[in-house]
Amino acid sequence: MSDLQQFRAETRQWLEENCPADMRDGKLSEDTSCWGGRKWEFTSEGQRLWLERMGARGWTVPTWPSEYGGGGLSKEEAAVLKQEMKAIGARKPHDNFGITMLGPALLKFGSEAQKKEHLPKVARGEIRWCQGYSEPNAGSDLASLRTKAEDAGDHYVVTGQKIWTSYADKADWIFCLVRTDSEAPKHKGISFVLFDMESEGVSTKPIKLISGSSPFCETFFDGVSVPKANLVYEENKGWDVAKYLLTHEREMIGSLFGGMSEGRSLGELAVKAIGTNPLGQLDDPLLRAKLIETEIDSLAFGALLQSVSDRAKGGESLGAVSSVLKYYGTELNKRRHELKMEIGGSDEMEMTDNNNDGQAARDWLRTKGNSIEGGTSEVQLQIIAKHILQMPNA
Amino acid sequence: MSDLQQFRAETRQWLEENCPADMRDGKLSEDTSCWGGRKWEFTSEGQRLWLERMGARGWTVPTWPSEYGGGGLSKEEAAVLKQEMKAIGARKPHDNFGITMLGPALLKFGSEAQKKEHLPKVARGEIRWCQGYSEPNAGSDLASLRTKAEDAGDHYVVTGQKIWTSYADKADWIFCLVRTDSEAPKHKGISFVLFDMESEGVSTKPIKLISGSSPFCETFFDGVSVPKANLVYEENKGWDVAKYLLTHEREMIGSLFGGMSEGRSLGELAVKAIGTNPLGQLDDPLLRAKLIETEIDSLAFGALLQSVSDRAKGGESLGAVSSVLKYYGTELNKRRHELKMEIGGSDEMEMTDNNNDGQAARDWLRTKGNSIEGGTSEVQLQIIAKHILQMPNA
Amino acid sequence: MPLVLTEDQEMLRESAAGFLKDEAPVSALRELRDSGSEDGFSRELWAKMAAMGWAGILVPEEYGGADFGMVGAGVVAEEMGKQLTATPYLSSAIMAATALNALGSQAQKEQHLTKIAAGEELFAIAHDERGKHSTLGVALKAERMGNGFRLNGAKTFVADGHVADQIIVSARTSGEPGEANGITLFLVDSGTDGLKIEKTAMVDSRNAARIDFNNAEVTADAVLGEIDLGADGLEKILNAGRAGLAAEMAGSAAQAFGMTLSYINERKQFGVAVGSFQTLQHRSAHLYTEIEICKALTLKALQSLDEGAEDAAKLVALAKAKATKVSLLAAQEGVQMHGGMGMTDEFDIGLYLKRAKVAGELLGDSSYHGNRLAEMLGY
Amino acid sequence: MPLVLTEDQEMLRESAAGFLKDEAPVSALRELRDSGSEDGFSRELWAKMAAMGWAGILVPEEYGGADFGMVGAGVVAEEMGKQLTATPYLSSAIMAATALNALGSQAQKEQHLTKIAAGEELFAIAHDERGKHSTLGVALKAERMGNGFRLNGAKTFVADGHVADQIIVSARTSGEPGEANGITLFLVDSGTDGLKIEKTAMVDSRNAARIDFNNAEVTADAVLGEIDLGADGLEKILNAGRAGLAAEMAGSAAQAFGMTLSYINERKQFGVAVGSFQTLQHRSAHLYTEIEICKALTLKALQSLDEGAEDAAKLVALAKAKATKVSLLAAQEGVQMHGGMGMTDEFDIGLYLKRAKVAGELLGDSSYHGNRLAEMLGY
Repeated sequence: MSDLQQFRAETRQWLEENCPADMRDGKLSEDTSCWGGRKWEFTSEGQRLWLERMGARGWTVPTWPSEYGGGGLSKEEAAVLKQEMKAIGARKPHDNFGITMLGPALLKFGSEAQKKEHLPKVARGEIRWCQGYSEPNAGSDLASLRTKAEDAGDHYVVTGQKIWTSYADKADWIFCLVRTDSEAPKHKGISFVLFDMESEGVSTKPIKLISGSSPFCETFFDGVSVPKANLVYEENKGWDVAKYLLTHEREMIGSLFGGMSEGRSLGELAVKAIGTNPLGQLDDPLLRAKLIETEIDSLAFGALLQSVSDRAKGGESLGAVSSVLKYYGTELNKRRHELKMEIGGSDEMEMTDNNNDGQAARDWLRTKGNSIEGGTSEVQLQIIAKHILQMPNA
Repeated sequence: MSDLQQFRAETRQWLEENCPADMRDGKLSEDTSCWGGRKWEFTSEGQRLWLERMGARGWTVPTWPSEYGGGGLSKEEAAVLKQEMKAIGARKPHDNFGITMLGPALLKFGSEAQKKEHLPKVARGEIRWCQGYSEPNAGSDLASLRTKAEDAGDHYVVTGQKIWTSYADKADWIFCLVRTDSEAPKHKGISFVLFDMESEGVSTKPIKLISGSSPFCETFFDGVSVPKANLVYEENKGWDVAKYLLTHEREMIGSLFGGMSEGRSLGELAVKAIGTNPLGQLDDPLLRAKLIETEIDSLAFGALLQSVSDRAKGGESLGAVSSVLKYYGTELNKRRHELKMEIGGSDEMEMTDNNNDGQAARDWLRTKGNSIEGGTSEVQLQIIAKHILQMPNA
Repeated sequence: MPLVLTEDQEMLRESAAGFLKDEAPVSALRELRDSGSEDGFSRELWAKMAAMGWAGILVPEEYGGADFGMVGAGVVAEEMGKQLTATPYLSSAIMAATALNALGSQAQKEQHLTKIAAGEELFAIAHDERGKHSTLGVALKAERMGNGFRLNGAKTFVADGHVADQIIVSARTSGEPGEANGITLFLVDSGTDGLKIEKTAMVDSRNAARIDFNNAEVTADAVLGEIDLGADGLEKILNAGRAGLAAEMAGSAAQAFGMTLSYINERKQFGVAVGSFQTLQHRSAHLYTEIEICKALTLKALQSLDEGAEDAAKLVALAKAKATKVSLLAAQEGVQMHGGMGMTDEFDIGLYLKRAKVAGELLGDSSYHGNRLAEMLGY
Repeated sequence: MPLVLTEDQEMLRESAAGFLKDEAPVSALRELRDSGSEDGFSRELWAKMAAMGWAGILVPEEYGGADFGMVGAGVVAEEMGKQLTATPYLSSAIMAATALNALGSQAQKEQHLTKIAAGEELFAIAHDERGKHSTLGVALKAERMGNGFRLNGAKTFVADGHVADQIIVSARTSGEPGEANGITLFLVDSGTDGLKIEKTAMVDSRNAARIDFNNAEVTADAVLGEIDLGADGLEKILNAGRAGLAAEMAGSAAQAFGMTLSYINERKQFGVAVGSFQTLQHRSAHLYTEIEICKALTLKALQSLDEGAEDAAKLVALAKAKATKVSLLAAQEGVQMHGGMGMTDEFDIGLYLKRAKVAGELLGDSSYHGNRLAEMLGY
């Protein structure tokens, strides 16, 4: 038996023994996730146990080095773990911006002390992180940020305002872009700092979205004291960290839509809702045409995702290709949800109890943000034109 | 009987007596037109007679004043004439850039002498005109033209090169934009002049298009002498004349597509070529969907054309609305021809005798120029954004 | 007829625009939504509109109406669309008035038209029975019972259903769903025994209801038009609604575009106005063109109804199909061009998106009318 | 299998790219066109390609082929697409080889595969009978006559029909057009009595022919595969062709885009490079994305054929549908972005437009494959 086979056998057994029954329902949505942190209220004892057990092994972050609380697994082992979890319908034990965003940043740019300090807490779900990038009136022009961090000897004094901070009202710590040099041109003079959301001078205000939910906040900093030890990488070089993470984020968002081509096709949904004509075709030829056009693009996009992923596995560096995925994936997702609404018709437009409180409509509305957050579609196209196609500046 | 009724009766009778039999086949295409001029070879005695008789009454240009060879008709009378001609399937007796372009320019900007000199010849089809606007490497940037007219006392000496001159090789005279002040900023310093294509120093070279035909030429001027009497309007103010004509041209091109919504629908063509399924629907549901989407847009655009035309009749000045018509009409026409090709499939792609030498394919290719000539679609959109929507400059 | 408004119609537009801007701006819809208004519209405001002649905009003068025709009705609908005004206008003033004008007996007209014009009686058209609209897909059963009928079945997506005093119900007295023959229209008092009316909150915060009919009994007087032969009348009612709705949507599209344009022309990014970016300029110019087309087409459809033109049904289908697409495009582009702000409930553009989707579905979406058009055109 | 080329396939691509750029650039197609070449391709060039192993790219090694599989065949097709190279590659090397591999008797294989690999025998697939492609729409009649068959009917849009030595003909031995059962494939010598082969100049200047069958008699040996049961084999042949063509079109699209990009980046207007206009940048970026998707999808379809994957037919339909749309979009955008120059025969972009339209139609356009896909997906 190869090492990997043995690992698989052991993993399977461990999961069988340790994954609580109610964590095996295969649910992977944002709503059913465990986000962890100081304020987290577990939805069940099973959810608590599952985080505790997986966190203890570092399997919440399987490929992080074990000295930082990670699982220390190889890519192949991590893939096996994922497969075995999927096989029993295990939920992810833990979702956290600390896992998806801060971790990669610290692993690449953080000091040894910072890694030791922050990563294990992320792994065990003790600290929930949020991201402080966007500012009012900046929008896609991230680098024009105005939140300033003034040098006060051993610490900075941070003053300013962020917007679109995901769940800032529920997070414990923030990783944040601040301006440390107001003279320097836009991209220079920015630093990447970490601080506790319970620091004096921090306040948050949830933003109500068109979908009715409030996953984002406005976040205000009024003279927040941030120890210099919490500066990641070098002063005025925060843009490098941010850029690295942005690319990372775009790939993530893009590949989120990779799952699109799986599961029930739009056509199946439509046949169920609308029925077929005597020729066996969906009984609305124009809707059928729209569906198949979109399904063609979805399935075709799936091939690109696979190709990019396989090239990445082959060691190819992707760079601006993440913008290709982000752009197309989010636009496609918007089209798919428009069509889902059309399939359901007025039934899906009701916001009533017997309609799951209009979840389909809320999802539809939510997709409109996909092509705005993490860099608008327009910004992605600009990146492709500039960095891949090398088209001339205006 | 009202005056208009009497006019109708008389017109009907005159047409009945004077329109030759072979000019009553209802053909209105570019190919069957009589373009007139010194080099014109009539395709039949009927064509010759028809031009002669209509020209003598000024009914080739019914609304021009009779002192300039026009018919001197009111708008209402001209409409009656058109209806009566249509009723017997009469061809237009005469097509000429002199009618559509030069005439309006001279009527608005020309001196009395110029009108007396040139307009009657246009009316009688004695002189065929061409338009010298575009230059190589200028494209949509018309005003960057470099053909220069140097002042030589009582005449200019014109040197330079034009491109996209319609049928320059068959025309007798040209109306032409030239630069009379090379110091002035682009739009200033341009003049509008007329000259004989038989002048020394003029040569033409047809451009072969992707459709295989050569309706355009490159035209070269090598020290052509142009009397100053042939300057229209004022020196260095030619751009005003050109702008007026461009708007005029765009409306014309846009309304060319007004006829689209009439005649056989794409759907009818498709049913004939492809047949229907047992439900009576076109036996290609996806093609059917594309057809109806395009027909909806065509018919809807027809309403806008009518609305613009009715507003114009009410005395409203249209201005940049011509760009709206030009943009949408030409883009729509491209879509329609793509679909016509799809309906016919490979049959339409043959360039053989039994396929009218591939006329459908040639027409399809020709439409690609619609959204380029007379100002590209991109230029029209820019005009709409700037002049109608008043969006800020970059 | 020239495709322009007459002077009277132009005056009507101006007075409607002014009134709605003052009395029923978008903030009024927000208030209805956020206060959890049970009615879903303001009765006080509706009384004012009735006083201005809008409730009776299609009611003949002999019944106290303004008799402004469909073009006039569309002009007001378009202005309401701009402000997303929530009123029973489409159901009562347009569709019910059309129904009674076209099909009502002398008694029915006398009983209801005056009240409609006065804004005193509210109507709803209960027609759809599932999530997708269908003109002939009527299944709700009406069985003869003595001198009257007994209704059994369920209706959905009934605009203003839960506030209506009277409900016009399409029912099947013979034949099968999908067949024209066998459809009968009934005028049913909403207090009739056997009706269960449930308000359904829609994503656009406008009124709709599901209505169950459980052995609801009506007399023969309740029949509107002729028994079994209701399809033509039904089509008339629906077409008036579709054209009015297209006008509303054209108005919403124009307004959504206008507010987007103002936003991008003012908002700065990378040091310049966002509206100076060429891509947004071209997309705006395209959208403007589509909206102009939509407005012209809608007017043509309204005119054709007033003229009783032969191609009226075709033009109405065209107008509803086009308005559905254009208003959605305007709202989608609006949200995207607003950027993150477009995703917040604080900005109005999201409300236009929601209304575009619901209004698009109401009385048939672009696929539905596209399919019908292809059929009318013989393919 | 990872969705990337293997090292061997990568090498094949490089050698193909280099060879074609030198020996068969776009100007070669122009020359064939302008000289009025009767063959429509260069036999000398084809011999060179055969020597490089391309004619036998799908032929097993025992018959002298390179046996490179569909991925390899697609790699070469993609490079040919870039240069618009006119060769009998699709008909002979891809479709005919696939036919003989899958259906040929030992005798048929021995007789033809070696010659195909050597580039000595040219094939054509005579299948379509009207302007629109249809897999099962076979009407051409094959009646039993003694030990053989008599063929009557007409084929159209037969690529390389007038230069082919052998013609694979789909015929109906029973059943009705549209039915799978009753289709039989025949291998017919082009010199057979009763064949009338007429070259049809196509708008893309590539080879095609109409072929009339007037009592053309063939022996039972001419049957390729089984009588009446030819539909599956036919589908295989067509799918190989469709995937190969999709690869060709992906190449054409990439090249058309590349030359457009170079043009707009160099050409100046209003004092700046046209390629600096934001609208053109965004449209270019979108087009680039579509082309990348098209390339990935095509490779996936080719791989699935090599693997005999269950979803191969679906992936091929997808790839042909997508490639048809993307290559047309690339050519349309190309012409528009070239401005007036794009309309002249002097520039190459127009040739890509013509090829995109014809290749899009060949073996089924995007509507055809879209309809098939919807059926495969159960709606």
